[in-house]
Amino acid sequence: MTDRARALTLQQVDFAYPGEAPILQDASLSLAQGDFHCLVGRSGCGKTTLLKIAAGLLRPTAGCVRIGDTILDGPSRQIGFVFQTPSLLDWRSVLDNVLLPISLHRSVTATDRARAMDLLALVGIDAHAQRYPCQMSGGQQSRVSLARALVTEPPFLLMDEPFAAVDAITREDLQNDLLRLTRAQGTTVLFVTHDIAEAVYLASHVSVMQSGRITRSLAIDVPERASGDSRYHPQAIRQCEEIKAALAPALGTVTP
Amino acid sequence: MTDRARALTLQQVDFAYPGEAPILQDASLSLAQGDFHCLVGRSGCGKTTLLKIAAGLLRPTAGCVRIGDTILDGPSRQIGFVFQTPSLLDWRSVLDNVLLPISLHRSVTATDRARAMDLLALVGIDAHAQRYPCQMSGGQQSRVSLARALVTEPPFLLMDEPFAAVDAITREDLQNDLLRLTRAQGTTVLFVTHDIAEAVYLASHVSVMQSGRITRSLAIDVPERASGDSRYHPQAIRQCEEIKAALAPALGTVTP
Amino acid sequence: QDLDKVTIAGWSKPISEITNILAEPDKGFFKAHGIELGYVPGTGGGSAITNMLSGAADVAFTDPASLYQALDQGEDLVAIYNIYPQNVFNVVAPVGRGIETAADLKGKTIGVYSLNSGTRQNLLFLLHQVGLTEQDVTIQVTGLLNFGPVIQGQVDATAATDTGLYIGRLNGLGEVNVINVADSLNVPTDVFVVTRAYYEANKPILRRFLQAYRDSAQWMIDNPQEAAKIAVTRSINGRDEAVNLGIIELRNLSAQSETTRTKGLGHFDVDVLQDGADAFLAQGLISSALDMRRVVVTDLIPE
Amino acid sequence: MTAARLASIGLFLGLGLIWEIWVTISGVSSLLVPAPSAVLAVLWQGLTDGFLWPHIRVTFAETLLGFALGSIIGFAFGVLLSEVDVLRRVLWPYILASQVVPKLALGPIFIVWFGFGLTSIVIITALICFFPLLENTVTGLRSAPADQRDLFRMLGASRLQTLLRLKIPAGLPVILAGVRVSVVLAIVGAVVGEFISGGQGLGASIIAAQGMMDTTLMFALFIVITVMGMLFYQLTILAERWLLRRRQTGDEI
Amino acid sequence: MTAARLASIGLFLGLGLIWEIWVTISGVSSLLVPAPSAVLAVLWQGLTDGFLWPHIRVTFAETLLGFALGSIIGFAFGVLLSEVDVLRRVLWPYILASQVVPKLALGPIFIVWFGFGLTSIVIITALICFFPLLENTVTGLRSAPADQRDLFRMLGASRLQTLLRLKIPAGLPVILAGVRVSVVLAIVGAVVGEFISGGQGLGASIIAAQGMMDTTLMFALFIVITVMGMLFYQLTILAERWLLRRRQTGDEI
Ligand SMILES: Nc1ncnc2c1ncn2[C@@H]1O[C@H](COP(=O)(O)OP(=O)(O)OP(=O)(O)O)[C@@H](O)[C@H]1O
Ligand SMILES: Nc1ncnc2c1ncn2[C@@H]1O[C@H](COP(=O)(O)OP(=O)(O)OP(=O)(O)O)[C@@H](O)[C@H]1O
Ligand SMILES: Cc1ncc(C[n+]2csc(CCO)c2C)c(N)n1
Ligand SMILES: [Mg+2]
Ligand SMILES: [Mg+2]
Repeated sequence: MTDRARALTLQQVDFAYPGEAPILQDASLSLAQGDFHCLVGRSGCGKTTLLKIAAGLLRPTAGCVRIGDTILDGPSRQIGFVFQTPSLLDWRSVLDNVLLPISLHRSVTATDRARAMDLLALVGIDAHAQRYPCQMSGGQQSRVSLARALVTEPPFLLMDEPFAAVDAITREDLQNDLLRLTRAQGTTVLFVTHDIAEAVYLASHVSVMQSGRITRSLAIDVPERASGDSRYHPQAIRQCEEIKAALAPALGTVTP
Repeated sequence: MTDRARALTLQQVDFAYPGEAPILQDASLSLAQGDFHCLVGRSGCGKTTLLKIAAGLLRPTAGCVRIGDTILDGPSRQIGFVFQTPSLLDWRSVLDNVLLPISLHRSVTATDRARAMDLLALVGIDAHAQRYPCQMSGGQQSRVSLARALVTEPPFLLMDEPFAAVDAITREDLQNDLLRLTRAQGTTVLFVTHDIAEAVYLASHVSVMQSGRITRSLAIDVPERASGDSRYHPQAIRQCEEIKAALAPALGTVTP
Repeated sequence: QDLDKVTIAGWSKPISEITNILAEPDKGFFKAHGIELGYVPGTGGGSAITNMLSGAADVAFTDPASLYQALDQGEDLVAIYNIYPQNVFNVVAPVGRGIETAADLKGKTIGVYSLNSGTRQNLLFLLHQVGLTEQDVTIQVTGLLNFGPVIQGQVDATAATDTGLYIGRLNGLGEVNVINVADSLNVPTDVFVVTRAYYEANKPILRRFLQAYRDSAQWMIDNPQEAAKIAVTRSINGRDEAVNLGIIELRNLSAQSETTRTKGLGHFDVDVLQDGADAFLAQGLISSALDMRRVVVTDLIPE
Repeated sequence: MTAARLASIGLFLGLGLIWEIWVTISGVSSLLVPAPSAVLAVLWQGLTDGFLWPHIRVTFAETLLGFALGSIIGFAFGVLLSEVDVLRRVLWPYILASQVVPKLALGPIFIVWFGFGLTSIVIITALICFFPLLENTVTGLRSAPADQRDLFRMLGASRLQTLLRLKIPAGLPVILAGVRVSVVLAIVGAVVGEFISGGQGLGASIIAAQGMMDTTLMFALFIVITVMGMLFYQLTILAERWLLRRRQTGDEI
Repeated sequence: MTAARLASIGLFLGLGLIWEIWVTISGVSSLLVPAPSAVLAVLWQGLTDGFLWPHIRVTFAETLLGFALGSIIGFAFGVLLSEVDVLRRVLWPYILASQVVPKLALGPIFIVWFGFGLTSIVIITALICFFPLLENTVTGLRSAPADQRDLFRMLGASRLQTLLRLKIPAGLPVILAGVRVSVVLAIVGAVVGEFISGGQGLGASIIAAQGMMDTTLMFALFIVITVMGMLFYQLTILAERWLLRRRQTGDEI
C-alpha cells in the first residue's frame, strides 16, 4: 500500500440527522499516512459523529471522505474503530471477542490466537481471556475493545475516547504501547480524547472542534517524544494551555 | 438527620462471586458526614464492586456496611448512585429520566420539574430536555445520569467515574458545581475516579485501592480549596505525586 | 298465554334439512301448541346427547348409534319419536371398481367423514349384515368432502348419506354404484331422545312438542317448495333454493315409512331398533345387551 | 412501498390466473378445487346481497372479545408467573394442558360450564390465544439489562414499579410479538369455537358449506377470514408502531 | 424447588380429590365428566395392556417431524422476511391466510395433495406451529443494539455473517420463546391432523372415543397428551438453558 493510499481526508463535511439542526458543518481534516491526529472538543460538539462519518458508518449530508483518492461510501475493513462504548458480544469470551474481526473473514489460526493473547497481555487482561464480558470491569471491557481493534493491524485507526475508563498508570502504559504499535505499522490514527495532555503527548496534530466545526488545528512539536518525560516538557505544557484556551470560548451551554 | 446518622462505614468487607477468587478483601472505609471521599485504583481493582457493596446492591461475603449505626442490608433510598454506565431508560425523555427517582415515589410537581431543569442546566443539557437518550452523545448521557442522582438531594452520593466521558472544561465546571452542592447540603460522597488531580481537587480524603484491598488513605489538605486555582497549588501537586506513587507498585498485569 | 320452553339439541348446525324446525319464526308450529322452541347446534349425534345431558337442551335430535352408546354408558334415556324411520346412509363406489353389494367391500378401503360420524356407524351396520367386521376393510377418514378421494382413487368406496350423494351428483360425481344400508338393516336415522326423568316429569309438554313437530314435518312434506324458500334465509347452508328442495324432498322421504303410513308420523319399528342394538353388541361396539322395548316409549306420539 | 404493494397484488392476480387456467384445463372437479372466478363471484354476491355480513359481524365480535380476554389472561399470567417463581413451577402443567387438550373434544364441557353461544366461543378463543402472549411476556420481562435493574433497586422502586416502569417497557417489543401471534390465533379460536358450538359466524358457515360440498363458498369464506385476519394484524402493527415510536429499531442497517 | 414440586403434586392430588367428590355427590353423568379414579384406571389399563403405546408412538413421531419441519419453516421465513423487507410486504397476507384458514376445513384438500397418513399430518402440524417462531424470529433479529450493528458493519461482516454471528445470537432469547410456543402448537397440530386424516394416534383415538361416547377414555387420552406436551416443553427448556447458559438473566433480582 502506498503512502498516498493511506491518507484520510474529510472535505467540507456537513451532517445533520433528518429534520434536526446540523451537527457537523464544513468540517475538514487531512491525515497523511502515519499521522496521529487527535480531536478534542467539548462533550456533544460532534466528535463521535465526525468519527463515524470518517469510518463510513454515517453518510455526510454534504462533502466527502476520501481514503487515498477514493471516496469512501461505506464502512471499510481498512479502518479499525474503537467505539466510545465497548460494544462487546455478551455471548462470546473475551478472547473470542478479540478474534471476531479475524473470524469474520477467515478461520482463526494458532498464530491469530497467540497474537490476540499478546494484545490481551498488552492491555493487561490476558488472565481473563476465557471470561465473558459481563464478568469484566468497565475499564477491562474498554481494553478488550481496544485489543479487538488492533488485532487486524488495520492501516487506519479511529478511536473514540479509548482510554476514558482506565486509570492513570494503565493509561500511560497504553498510550506508549499504542504509539509504539502505530509507529511500527505506520498506522494513520484519528483519536478522540477529552484529556488534553493525552492529545498533546500522542498526537502529531491536534484539532479542536466546537459546535460541529473545526476551529483550530495545531501541529504538535514537543521534542524527544518517545520518552515518557515528554509529557512534562514545557513545550507540551504550553501546547496544552493553548488547546485549552482554544476550547474555552466555546458557545458553551454549561452555566458555572 | 443527625451528623452521626449520615456517616457511612465499611467494616472489613470481603467479597467474591460464587466460585471465584475474592474481589474485595478486608476493605474498610469510614466516611463522616459531609466527607468527600475519593477512591482511586487501577482498572479492575474492585472500585465498582466496593461502591455497589456500599450501596447495598451487592452483599459482602464478610464484614458489613453501616449507615450511621444501622447495618445496611439492601439498597437504601438515602443513597444516590451514579453508575459507571449512564443506565438511562431509552423510552423516556431526558427530563423524564432525571425525574424518575421522584416519580417513583410521588407525583411530580412543577417545582420538581423546575429543579430538574435547573440540574439539566447545571450539567449543560437543558436545551435537550425533551430529547431521548439515543439522541445524546456519550458525555451528554453521563451528565443526564448525574442530574438524575442529584435530583432527590440524597444525603449520600456514590459516584462511579461520573466525569470520565466529559471534556476538561465541562469537567472542571461540574467539579465545582458538585463541590458547591454537596457542601451546601452536607452530602457524604464516595467518588471513584481515575483522574488523580480530580481526586485531590475534590476530596477531603483519598483512598487507594489495589487488587481488592485499600492500601493507602490520605487526608487532603490543600489550602484555599474553593478557588479554581487550588488545582495547581504545589501541595495539590505533591499529593497527586504521592497518590500516583501509591498506585504504581500495584501487582500490575500491564506489560509495558 | 305463557309458552313452555323446549330446546332441541341438534346433531348439526341449523342446516336446510331441518327447515321444519328452523321455520318456527315464520310458521309458528310450536308456538301454536304453547311451546317456545329453542335449538342448540351440535357436532354429531353424540354431542346432541351430551348437550342435552348438560342441561343446555331438553330433547336430543340424535341417531340410534349414539343412543346405544349412551345407554351402554349407563344413561337412562328414552326415545320418544322416530324422526327419520328410513336409514339414509349408503356406500358409494364408482362403477367399475367391482363393488356392487355389501359383500364386495371385503378387503377394500372405504372413506368415512370421521371416526365419530354416522357414515362410520352405519357402514358397520352394513358390514355386520354380511358377516364382515371392521377388520375386514380399511376405514379411512376423509372429511366431509368425501367424494374427492373416491374420484381420485385414494379410496375404493365411500360411506355417505342420501343428501351427500345428491349433492355429489350435482357436482359431477360420475356413474356410481350405491349400496343402501336401508336395504339390509333399516335402522332409523334419527330419533328424539330425552332422559327418563325429563320424560316422566314433562309428559304434557312433550306431547304438545311432538304434536307441533309432527305438524311441522307434515307441513314440510306437503309444502316442499315453501320450505325450500324459507331455508334460504333460515338455514346456514341454504343459499341455493333448488338444492334445498332436493334435500328437503329426501328428508321428507326418510321421514315416512310403512309404519308411519299406517300409524302416523313418528312411530317406531322397535324390532329394527333392537336388531341395530344387537348388531352393535355383536361387534363389540357396546358391552351389554340393550332392551329397546324399555327404551322406546310411544305413549306421547300423537295419534 | 408502493412497489411492494404492487408486487403483492400482482402475485395475487398471477396466482389466481394460474389457478383459474389450471382448473379450466385440468377439468378438476369443483368438489375439490373451485375456480377463482367462481369464488370471487360467490364472495361478491355474498357481500352485496348481505348474506355474509351477519356472519362476519358475529365472528368479528367473538374474535375481539376472545382476544381481549385472552390477552388479559396471557399478559397477567405472564407477569404473575415470571414474578412469582413458585407459581410458574406449580401452574405450568395446567397451562400446557390448556393448550394441548383439543378444544374440539372439550366442547360438551364448555357447554356445561358456560352454556351455549357467545360466552363459550369467547372463552374457547381466549384459551386458544393466550399462550403466545404469556410466553412472550415471561421472556420479555427478563430483557431489562442488569444495570437498569440495579438502578431501580437503588431508587427504592417497589416490585410493582419495577414491573410497570422498567420490565414491561423494556420487554415491550417481545410482548408485542406475542400479541401479533395471539391476535391471529384469536381468529383461529373463534372459528374453532364456532365449529363446536356456533350456529352462526364464518366458522359455522365453513362447516355448513363443507356439508354441502360447496367448496366455492368455502373458499370465499377463507378469503373473508383472511381479510379479517389481515385487518386485525394490521391494527396490532399500527398499535405496535405507536407504542414503540421512541425506540431505536434495527431497521437502519 | 422441591417445595414447588411438592405443591404442584399436592395441587394435582387436591384437585383430583375435589373433582372425585364432586362427581360422586353431584351424580353428574359420566358422559359429561368422568370420575378421576375411573380415568386413572382406564389410563393405567391402556398403558399396561399396551393399547395406548402405538397411538403414543404415532403422535409422538408426527409431533416431532411436524415440529422439525415447522420450526425450520418458521425460522427460515422469519429470517427471510426480516432481511428482505419486500418479501415481508408481499408474503404476509399468505402467511396470515395459512394461519387463519381452518386446517380442519382444509383437510380434504391436504388429502388430495399429500395423500393420507403421515405426510398430510406432518404438513398440517408444521403449518400450525411455524407462525409463533416466525414472528419471534422477526422480532428477535431486531434486538441487536445499534452499536453492535455498527461494529459488524465496521468489521466488513457480510449480511449473512451479521445474521449468524450477531442478530441470531442477540435475538436468541426471543427466538426461543417462539420455539416454546411452537413446540406446544406442534402437539395441537398433530392432534388436529389426526382428526382430519388419521386412523391412528392420540387425536384419532380421541375422536373414536368421542364416537363411542367414552368420555373416560377421552380424559385418559387428555392426560397422555398433556404429559407428552410437558415432555416436549421441558426439552425445549433444557435446550434453552444450555443455549443461553452464558447470558445474564433477570433472575437475580
Ligand atoms: N460478575 C462478575 N463475575 C466475576 N468477576 C467479576 C464480575 N464482575 C467483575 N468481576 C471482576 O472483579 C474485579 C473488580 O471489578 P470492578 O468492576 O469492581 O473493577 P473496577 O475497579 O471498577 O474497575 P474499572 O476501573 O475498570 O471500572 C475485576 O477484575 C473483574 O474482572
Ligand atoms: N441520533 C441522534 N439524533 C439527533 N441528534 C443526535 C443524535 N446523536 C447525537 N446527536 C447530537 O449530536 C451532537 C453530537 O454528538 P456526538 O456524539 O458526535 O458528540 P461527541 O462530541 O462525541 O460528544 P461526547 O464527547 O459527549 O461523546 C450532540 O449534541 C448530540 O445531542
Ligand atoms: C340425517 C342425518 N345425517 C347425519 C347424521 C349424523 N350422524 C348419524 S349417526 C352419527 C354417529 C354419531 O355417533 C352421526 C354423527 C344424523 N344424525 N342425521
Ligand atoms: Mg462521543
Ligand atoms: Mg468500575
